[in-house]
Amino acid sequence: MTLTVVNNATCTFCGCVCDDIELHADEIKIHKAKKACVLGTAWFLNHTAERKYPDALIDGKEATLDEAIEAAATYLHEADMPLVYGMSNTTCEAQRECVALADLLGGLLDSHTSL
Amino acid sequence: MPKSKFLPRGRKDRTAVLVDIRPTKSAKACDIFLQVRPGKDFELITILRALIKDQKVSEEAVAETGVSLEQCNDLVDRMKKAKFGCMFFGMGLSMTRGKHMNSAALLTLATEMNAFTKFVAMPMRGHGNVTGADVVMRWQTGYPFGITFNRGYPRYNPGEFSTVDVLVRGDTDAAFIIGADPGATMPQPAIDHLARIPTIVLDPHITHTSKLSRVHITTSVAGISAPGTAYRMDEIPLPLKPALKSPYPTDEEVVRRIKDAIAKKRFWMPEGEQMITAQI
Amino acid sequence: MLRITGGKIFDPANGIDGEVRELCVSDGKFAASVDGGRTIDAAGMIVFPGGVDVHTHVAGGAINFARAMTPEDHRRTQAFIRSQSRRSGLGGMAPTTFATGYLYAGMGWTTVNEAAVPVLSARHTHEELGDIPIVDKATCVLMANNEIVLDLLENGEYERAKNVVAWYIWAAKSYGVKAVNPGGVAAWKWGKDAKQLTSAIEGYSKLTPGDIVTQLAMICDDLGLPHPMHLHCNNLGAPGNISTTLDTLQHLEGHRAHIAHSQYHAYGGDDWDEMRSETVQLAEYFNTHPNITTDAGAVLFGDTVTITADGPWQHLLYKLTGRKWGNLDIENETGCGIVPYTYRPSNLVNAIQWAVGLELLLLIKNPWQVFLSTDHPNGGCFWRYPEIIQLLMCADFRNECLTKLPDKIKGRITLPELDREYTLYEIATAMSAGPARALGLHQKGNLGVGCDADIVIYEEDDDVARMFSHPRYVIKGGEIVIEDGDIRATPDGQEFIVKPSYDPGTDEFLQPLFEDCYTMAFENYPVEMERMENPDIRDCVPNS
Amino acid sequence: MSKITLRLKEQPTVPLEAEILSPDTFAELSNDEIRSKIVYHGKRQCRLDDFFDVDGERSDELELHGDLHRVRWIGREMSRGRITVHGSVGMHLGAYMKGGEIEVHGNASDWIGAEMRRGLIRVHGNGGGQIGAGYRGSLKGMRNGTIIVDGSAGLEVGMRMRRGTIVIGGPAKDFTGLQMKGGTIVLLSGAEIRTGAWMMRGTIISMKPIPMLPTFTYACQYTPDFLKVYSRQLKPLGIDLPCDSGDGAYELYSGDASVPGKGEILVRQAG
Repeated sequence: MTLTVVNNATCTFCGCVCDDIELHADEIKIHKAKKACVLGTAWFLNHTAERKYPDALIDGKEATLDEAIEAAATYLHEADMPLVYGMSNTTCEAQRECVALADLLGGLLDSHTSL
Repeated sequence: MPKSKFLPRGRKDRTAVLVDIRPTKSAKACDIFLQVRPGKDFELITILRALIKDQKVSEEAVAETGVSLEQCNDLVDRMKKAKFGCMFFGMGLSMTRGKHMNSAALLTLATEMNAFTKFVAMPMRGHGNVTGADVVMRWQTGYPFGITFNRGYPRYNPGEFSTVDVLVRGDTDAAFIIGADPGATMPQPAIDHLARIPTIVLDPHITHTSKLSRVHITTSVAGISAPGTAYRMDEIPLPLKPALKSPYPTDEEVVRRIKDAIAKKRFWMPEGEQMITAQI
Repeated sequence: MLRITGGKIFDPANGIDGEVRELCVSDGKFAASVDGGRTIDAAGMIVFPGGVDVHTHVAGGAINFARAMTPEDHRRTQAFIRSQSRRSGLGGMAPTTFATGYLYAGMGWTTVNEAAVPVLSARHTHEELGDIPIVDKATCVLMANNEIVLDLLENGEYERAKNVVAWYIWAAKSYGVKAVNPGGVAAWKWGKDAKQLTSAIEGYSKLTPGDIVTQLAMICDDLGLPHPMHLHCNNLGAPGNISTTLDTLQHLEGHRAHIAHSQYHAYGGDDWDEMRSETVQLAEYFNTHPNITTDAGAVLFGDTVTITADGPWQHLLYKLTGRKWGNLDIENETGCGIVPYTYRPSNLVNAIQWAVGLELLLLIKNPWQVFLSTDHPNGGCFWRYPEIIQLLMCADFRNECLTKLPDKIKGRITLPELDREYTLYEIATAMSAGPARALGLHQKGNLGVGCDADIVIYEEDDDVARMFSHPRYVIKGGEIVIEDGDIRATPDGQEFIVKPSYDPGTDEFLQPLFEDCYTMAFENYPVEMERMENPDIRDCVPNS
Repeated sequence: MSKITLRLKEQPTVPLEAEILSPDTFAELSNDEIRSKIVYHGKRQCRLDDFFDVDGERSDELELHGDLHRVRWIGREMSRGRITVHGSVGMHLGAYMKGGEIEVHGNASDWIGAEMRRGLIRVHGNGGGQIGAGYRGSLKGMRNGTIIVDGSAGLEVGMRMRRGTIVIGGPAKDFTGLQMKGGTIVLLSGAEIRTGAWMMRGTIISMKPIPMLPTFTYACQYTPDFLKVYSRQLKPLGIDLPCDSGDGAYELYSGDASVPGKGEILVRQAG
């Protein structure tokens, strides 16, 4: 089977964010991560494109994405002091949305930095 | 290490000094290893700050750090003679007793070294894109973390609005967790509070936090199956190039949809001034 | 669609000086006539084209670092409160992105030029600009300390340097070229500076700052960039730097240029004790060279934070103030220093700086050549521009301020001898039409048919500062964004960029050099077009 | 003028920001007006009487009852009058205070008297961290005034303080007197580590031995005359500061050499 190659891919495992990784992947998983360090290789090879988990869970039970989004929105909207936290393992685009969310909610906003 | 225009011999043109509480693999890769006693980093850096200014520090007092005055003097001498010095520091410094003051000590030392030569300092950030979170929060709110919007504009106070403190004190009544697993890393009282209140988790995996949450949504993995941008620890943004197609939506998409759903509900703040000049 | 009737129109681009005329707006642009839509009765009001800031620092790594350094200022400043549709923000010395848009629009400015973008952080700068609402944006990319460009100039490879500069502009999705302390920031990597235009730069055998000035100006002209080289001269802020500045201007050899924040470059005297204004000499140069423009970089008394790619100057300032200091290194492209600072009227040096900025605005005769700026945030915050307008329009007010300066200032400044007062027409030129033309943005600062309907309407008021701080209406692209002091709408602005043509072999030439000395992959370096929010590619007209 | 009494009737579930709990706000208000003042329960704007029973009006003397550990900013920027609290209070007690007195019969949290300018704050229980400190990024902490905490204190007591007096009865944690620029801190039960770190000026007096940073130098053993002034000033507040040479002497340390600073740490010798 031929693998697709992504050149100069970026590794977000640690803060170094190396951007010279050569990834060899099929539809499901990455088979090779050339130039990545031990940690980076493990990071790339451990993720797959499989549907391992349900789309969403509400109170531990499987739910649709739409239901989960509405439930999340309701909980956050009703809270007197909601908290938005984390944002390490995600993109800047998502981070911008998170700050916008905290701003809209009038809540707390914090990242890993404060730990 | 790369060879460069100004350092043509690469590694040979550089001096690497490691300061740690035990000899690690990195120690072998360095020219000099200084073994500091656990919990004495702040003292050692403060001594160095005094020594670069030719202030006297007693030999016995210095020795308590595990590093001798002679070693300190030698280090100061090398630092001053360097053409361009760079200090990297990690969580061994910033997460141990003294915390932000330990980092502040090193940053101050780097600043003060510029009276003699060129010096910079950089935190070795863990956790992928935590730098991006800092950068984004700064431009959108003016502050890097530890923020509240409860008065309708950003306010900042680490210790008051930082998550561990907020959770331990029980100061929040709903939590939205993304790209982190506090259920695995935070102190137990903080985790207990997360379990008490409605917690919502966005993550590519079912995490410890997911298990105590009311809502979990599975998302694609940044840089593997989700595109976007990440900031390197020196605040240089880099594009992400996913090699896989995820069956799950991206964080960005899900957060936006939650935001849009909330925007349809009643806005929480009563009409008032658009701009104020006296903040609390 | 919109009609504005009965207002006194000040439209220097079309020579209209206070005539009562009707303005019609359709599809965001001025039209000859319009059917239907809202009519604004502007009787008794003054109508200007929206302000254009030719030189400011509002987005990117440096200002974002300044934000992190000044939480104490964020706490004491204007706070914009969240509404259902509008983001919150904080003003002050280094405002947040959203507040930047609100504050500019709030005083009638609708276009801004972010004057210092390193290619490496261009992606970051554009992300921030995307979060500055209402105003349109342009950027200048830093070139005068880029080691690849400098090496080419050292080796006399002009053509290749021109291609590389063009490549960089497009890689950064930028609009123009900025030269900061040519050669000096590169030398700062060694803890050195470059103060003599004709001495070789530290680390180079023959390349001088003067060579960089001449050749970068020529490159900008040859590439036909709409905005000429944007130049921050060497030796900023130092007593006696007038000779460096005049020497620099001569090195332009007849090429177009915009000289940034001239105030910081017009000092005489050999040291701080002897420092004096040399604006008469500098203004004379501008008065006899109509192909160069400048902005004042005026200083206003009060707190601010200073940020500039001029690392050597910033370290000196830190040592002078003993306050906070931040310094950034942008690999082999440039660097940046950040120092909070308070300008005080009682401080002789600050008092001279204050006078010098105003003197330049008053001594340079043609308002099409000298523009309002504080080099935000360096000389003061942009939201204090109305104070400068008041100082320019009211000689009495100026004289009153002069009485608060130290006695020792006598004989060191020219300001007490100047009685010129700006007219509204001249203000409209210096805050809008002039900078728009210098930027090559012909659709801006112009109320003519077909131009962008960016308008600011003031209620006539004897209190000039009040009038200019609180426009009655601000209209951006035909949409009312400010009305009676309230923010009505926060549309996204456009970003102006250029794509100068370059030899397609430039990629191949650059890649190995790049891989030698950069820390990121060559392929990941240019900002992707799809990341740009509302880009507008403007034409280049190369010299044939 | 009678006093205004407020009793907490509803425990807030998240922090309650109540900077209006100040004599300056209430002095001219009727009971109805006081009841309708806005407090922030998390992000919700509520009436004061949603949380408190309010008796009295038009007074600059306030008496608060109840467990107020979630109530923040009590006495913020107050310039006159008196607040007495029977119970514990939350963060920022008396922050930016300009005058008057606050007395708490209970514990207080972080940032007691932060950046205060004048006035007296007395906490009979324990205090938190950053007492009399400067908020993040500020160049100066408290400018003047007095803060007395009978119990223990947290981190960074008196951080960047410029003038004024802080007395801590119980043990204080790390970084007491961090970057101090002036004023006096009296530690009746000593402190943990890094006391006086980076101090420029000012005096820290400890009645118990404390670990000393290596960048402090032992100067001499003596009983400074100025202690008599402090002693006289603190006596009416019930604090006994030994100042006669007969009571045993103090060891004087100076530092912090890393700044280099001219601060003083006096450590009382068991006499």
